[in-house]
Amino acid sequence: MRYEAPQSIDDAVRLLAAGAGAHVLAGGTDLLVKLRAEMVEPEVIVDIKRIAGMKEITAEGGGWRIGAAVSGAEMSEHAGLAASWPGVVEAAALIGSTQVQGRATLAGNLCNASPAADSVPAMVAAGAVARIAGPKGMRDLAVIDVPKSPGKTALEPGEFIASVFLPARGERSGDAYLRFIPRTEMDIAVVGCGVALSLDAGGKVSAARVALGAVGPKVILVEAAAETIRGRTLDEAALADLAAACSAAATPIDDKRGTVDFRRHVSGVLARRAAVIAEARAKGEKA
Amino acid sequence: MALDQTGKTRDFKVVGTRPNRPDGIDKVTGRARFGADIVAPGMLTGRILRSPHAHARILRIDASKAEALPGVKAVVTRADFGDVPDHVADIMDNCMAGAKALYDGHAVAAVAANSAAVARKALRLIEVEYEVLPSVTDVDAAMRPGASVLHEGRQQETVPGGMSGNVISRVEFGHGDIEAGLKRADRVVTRIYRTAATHQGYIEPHACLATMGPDGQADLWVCTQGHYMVRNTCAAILGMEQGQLRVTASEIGGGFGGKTTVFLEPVALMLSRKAGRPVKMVMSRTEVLRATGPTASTSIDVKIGMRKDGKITAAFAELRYQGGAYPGSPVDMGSMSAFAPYDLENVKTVGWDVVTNRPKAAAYRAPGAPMAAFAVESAIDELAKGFGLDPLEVRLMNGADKGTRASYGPTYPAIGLKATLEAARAHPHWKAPLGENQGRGVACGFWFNFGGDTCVSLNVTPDGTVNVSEGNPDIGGSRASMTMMAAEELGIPYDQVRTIIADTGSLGQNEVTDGSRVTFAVGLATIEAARAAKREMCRRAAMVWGIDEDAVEWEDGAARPAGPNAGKFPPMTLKEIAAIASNSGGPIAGHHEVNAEGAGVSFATHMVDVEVDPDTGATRILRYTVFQDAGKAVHPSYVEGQFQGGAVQGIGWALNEEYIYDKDGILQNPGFLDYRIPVASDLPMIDTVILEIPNPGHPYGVRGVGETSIVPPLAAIANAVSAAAGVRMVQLPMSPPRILAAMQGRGRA
Amino acid sequence: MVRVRLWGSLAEGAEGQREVEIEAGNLRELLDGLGERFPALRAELERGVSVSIDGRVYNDSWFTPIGPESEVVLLRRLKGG
Amino acid sequence: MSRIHVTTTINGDETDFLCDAEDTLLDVLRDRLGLTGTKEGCGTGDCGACSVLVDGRLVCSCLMLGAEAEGREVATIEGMARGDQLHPLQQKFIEMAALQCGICTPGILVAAKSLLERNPDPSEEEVRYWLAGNLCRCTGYDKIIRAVMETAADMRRAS
Repeated sequence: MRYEAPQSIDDAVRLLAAGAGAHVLAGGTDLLVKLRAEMVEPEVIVDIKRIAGMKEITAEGGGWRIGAAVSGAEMSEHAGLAASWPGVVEAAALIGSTQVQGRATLAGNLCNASPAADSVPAMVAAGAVARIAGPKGMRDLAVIDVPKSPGKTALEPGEFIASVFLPARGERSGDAYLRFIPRTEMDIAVVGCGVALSLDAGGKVSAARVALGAVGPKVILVEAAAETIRGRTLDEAALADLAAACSAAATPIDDKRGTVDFRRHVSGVLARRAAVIAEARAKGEKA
Repeated sequence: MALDQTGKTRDFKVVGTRPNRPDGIDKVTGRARFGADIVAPGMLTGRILRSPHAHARILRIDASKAEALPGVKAVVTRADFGDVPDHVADIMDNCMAGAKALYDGHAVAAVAANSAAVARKALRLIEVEYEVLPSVTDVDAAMRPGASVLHEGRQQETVPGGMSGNVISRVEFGHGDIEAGLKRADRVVTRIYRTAATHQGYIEPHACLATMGPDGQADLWVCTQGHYMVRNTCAAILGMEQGQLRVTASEIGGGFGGKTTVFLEPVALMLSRKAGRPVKMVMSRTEVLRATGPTASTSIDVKIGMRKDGKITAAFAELRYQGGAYPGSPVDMGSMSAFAPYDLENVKTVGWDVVTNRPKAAAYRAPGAPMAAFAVESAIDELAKGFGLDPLEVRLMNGADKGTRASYGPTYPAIGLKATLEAARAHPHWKAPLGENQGRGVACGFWFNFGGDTCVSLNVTPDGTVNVSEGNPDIGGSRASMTMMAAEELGIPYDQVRTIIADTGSLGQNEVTDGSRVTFAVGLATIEAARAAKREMCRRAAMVWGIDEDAVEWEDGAARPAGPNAGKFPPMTLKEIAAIASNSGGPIAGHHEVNAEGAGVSFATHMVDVEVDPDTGATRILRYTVFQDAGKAVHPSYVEGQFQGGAVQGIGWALNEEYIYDKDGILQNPGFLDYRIPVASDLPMIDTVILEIPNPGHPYGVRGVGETSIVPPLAAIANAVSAAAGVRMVQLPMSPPRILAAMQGRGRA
Repeated sequence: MVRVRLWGSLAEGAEGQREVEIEAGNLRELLDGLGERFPALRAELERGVSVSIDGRVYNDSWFTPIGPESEVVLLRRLKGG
Repeated sequence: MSRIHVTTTINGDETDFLCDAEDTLLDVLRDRLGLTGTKEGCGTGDCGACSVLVDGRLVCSCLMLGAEAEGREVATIEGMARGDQLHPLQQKFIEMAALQCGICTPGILVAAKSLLERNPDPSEEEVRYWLAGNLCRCTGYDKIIRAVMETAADMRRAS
């Protein structure tokens, strides 16, 4: 195995495109676990942290571009980003321990393609777009289209995610992400739910995106859930409908972390709770 | 050895204070050397190949490709060990599989190589041909006739005919007439309780460094709870004389019973013997979980009858424990301890020891008792609540006391159960208000505590400071306790004594650090060693003064003439006597070797408040208080630490920890990610109340405290969760899906 | 004579008696006497037992004296963590 | 296979070492540099026993390659005391019996020090969540949390 730390995107792409056995290293919090378990045996590891811009969070068109090597801790410490997309930042902040926060990245969480990735439902709810560097140059792909199935992404050989873009947050808008874990920390999500919504001047939901994690082979954007609350005030009846739509949309499995029944039920519970937080944020309340 | 000055409280000077531990600085600076921190010149890395099957016949092992790999210095399989004595045969088989691999992760071969990378590669070159057999990991399934049988011919004469060969033995305890007692009850609760297998979860994986020469002499450095046990076991397996194998205990990063046997050590010695080089082996966390010694999973029937005033009229439990791939689950301990806190006219327990395709259970803190207490204390709680009675009062009414004939046979001397219950009843926690979705639970627990073979040497240096050598690894601050007891006895300051853990060449046999025995038994031997040294120092002073040695006594760190008739001499301090040691016959020391008896049983009552989220079934521990009898707390901070640590291990067991096997017997969660031990943010502070009912079998009244603290929490939490959730929880862990399902099924069931 | 109490399943090896009397002045004589009188107990005795004498538990201490009035109870061999 | 030459700063000292590409920083610290105060409890970032600071950021050294340390500043438990002067956290952990076996202690001290540098007045909840990635199996965390809170209070008073 070789270790390379290219200084430019082009050099990184060249290394990645040279053979099938290349792996991208950003935070490394998934890759090093797989290396140790001998689940992957790369010929070359391409550390992208020394490429200019990879560790930066930059304002762009009212939104934020987050470099692929920005850690969760760096996101949490960025006041502007945290004010715009608190749900995404909190989702990233839920990944692992303080120690893992020092390294783990949004792009890595996305590329790991785990159905239970915490940041992915939040990014999907936020309408995030990944910028992908590759042999053919740069391309943008909606975050929801990046994971294909457990462990598989839409990235072509030689490609890597260079940044994630979070669009401008609209007026009277807010987002939230909640997950269920058995302990209070250090677990993989049994269910995750991201909600981003906008309110009209009257306080009714004008737009919404609701995404579920860990209840299907990949993140689920629950259009029916968004549909059911659009045009409504988030009263008890609307929240109950939202919860029911999410429970219905979940397609979970039984495994060591939870059961089908539990995950379906909790999908609704979390959607309801996340929507309440997102609504409060949209109203400018502290939540 | 009996309690000194029975009937009045001794005025201690050092015991009962909270000095800094002697190994503190090493452990906060990273200097302390644990198992994996030991190195030797020229050492190789040893690694183990493990079975991917839960149950399989090993048809062939071909290591020729691995042996040919450059950098590989030795390959070991079971064939290298040959025949071993019967008393270590199961241990041997567990360290390296023979005819069959009996669980997922069972060792089948090992290599030593000049780097970890080469060793890893070599393992993949070893070809093992398996014939996969049906497997069984559940205790009830393993008992069914027709279940795949692990061993032929191991069933003991205690088992009735016709049962599965996986049922190894049956035990029965108790007295009275259960049926007659049940007839007098106003209500009888009959339930089946189940607990999952849990792991001790020590943070330090097993590690050792072995070096063995062609002359048969060997040295082994190892993290273990008992290096004398390691010596004796390895010597038997390798056909060595015990005196030729010197074992040195490293610092130990947690054990809780899990390091009371061997896993890597005989293999490391064999690799070293074959390679002619030192070999270091360190387990990964995955190996620790797959292939060391978790505790038993259990299935327990309980039937208890109670009168409406709260009096228990009859109590019965049938306990089924699977202890993994070899006989010896802790079901006997569970059967003996199940009803130990109670004074019962009619009581009976029946225990079944069952083997399954899981790693062989090792001891885990009060082995066997927490599961039994979970079942019994849950049933008592249900009965008390059914009658609208206060669960503490019910326990006080039925509680064991001095003179009670225990359910396992003997009559108790002075014990502290009722003191813990009374302290619980008087504590503000008991009366504190609870909110919505919150519940409070209490439960009692018992543990036997042990003594056993123990050696201590105490040496007085020429400048009058003192070294204590003992043979039990210090797992939670025992060097501090020994230092305190030596200082107390000698009448000198704590900082004038230093205690070390001696290697196996330096002391006689020492029983393992287990059974909560160290502060009791090693403490007792330390006190006796100090007394022997004092006698010698009095004799030296008598020589100097020219008086009879009987006319000299030791007080406050000095020899003094005993009474006016002995003559008028100024006291000779320990330092003054040490200074003339050479002039008066030679170095001064005291030592004591004993099979220590008289360990006092210990009881605890735990109280816990929880909140259950009605939407998710998630449980939060809000408040926790431990009430336990310590006999005499030598270093109260470390007694509190034992109480707190045991309670939190119990919290993990109750709520989240479990071994999860798939249908093929493959462990699904061999890592700290999904084997979920409690993290700091899961917990509140753990309050402690130390009771001191002196143990009549120890000069200072000390009782072991380490194990009892894990016995009550499973039931206390189950009782609290059941109250909060409004439904009786009878299976551990009480994971959120299980609680939510129970709550959703409430009323329907 | 020493009266010794046997646990339930052990009693099966002693012709169903839960309490037996053995001529013994110490622990070794007690265990030897039990094995001689009840051969069916030998397997269990060889696997190891603990003995409670007047509420104090002993392992392997052969020469522990036992008085005629002592309460003697055989226990499964205790093991701890 | 050629080894990688890495130049880095460890506990303030410029240090260089050769490592294989797959060596983690933890492997390098323990096996190549003899800094065994940093412990391996799991090797997968789940226990925190291998906590170190890299450029001031708390990380698990088992989840970082040794080669990544090029040009970085690494701080381990061995650098926490100044000569014979213990860090206040180290002193308090001894005084308050905040360790039993001591295997998790180095990682917890490194993590706690990092917390107090960022937040000199943490709440109990903040301490508990900050340290959630540091498993301790002996203490039930009670005395650890108390020791961190008390050290923070002492350091606030002293400053």
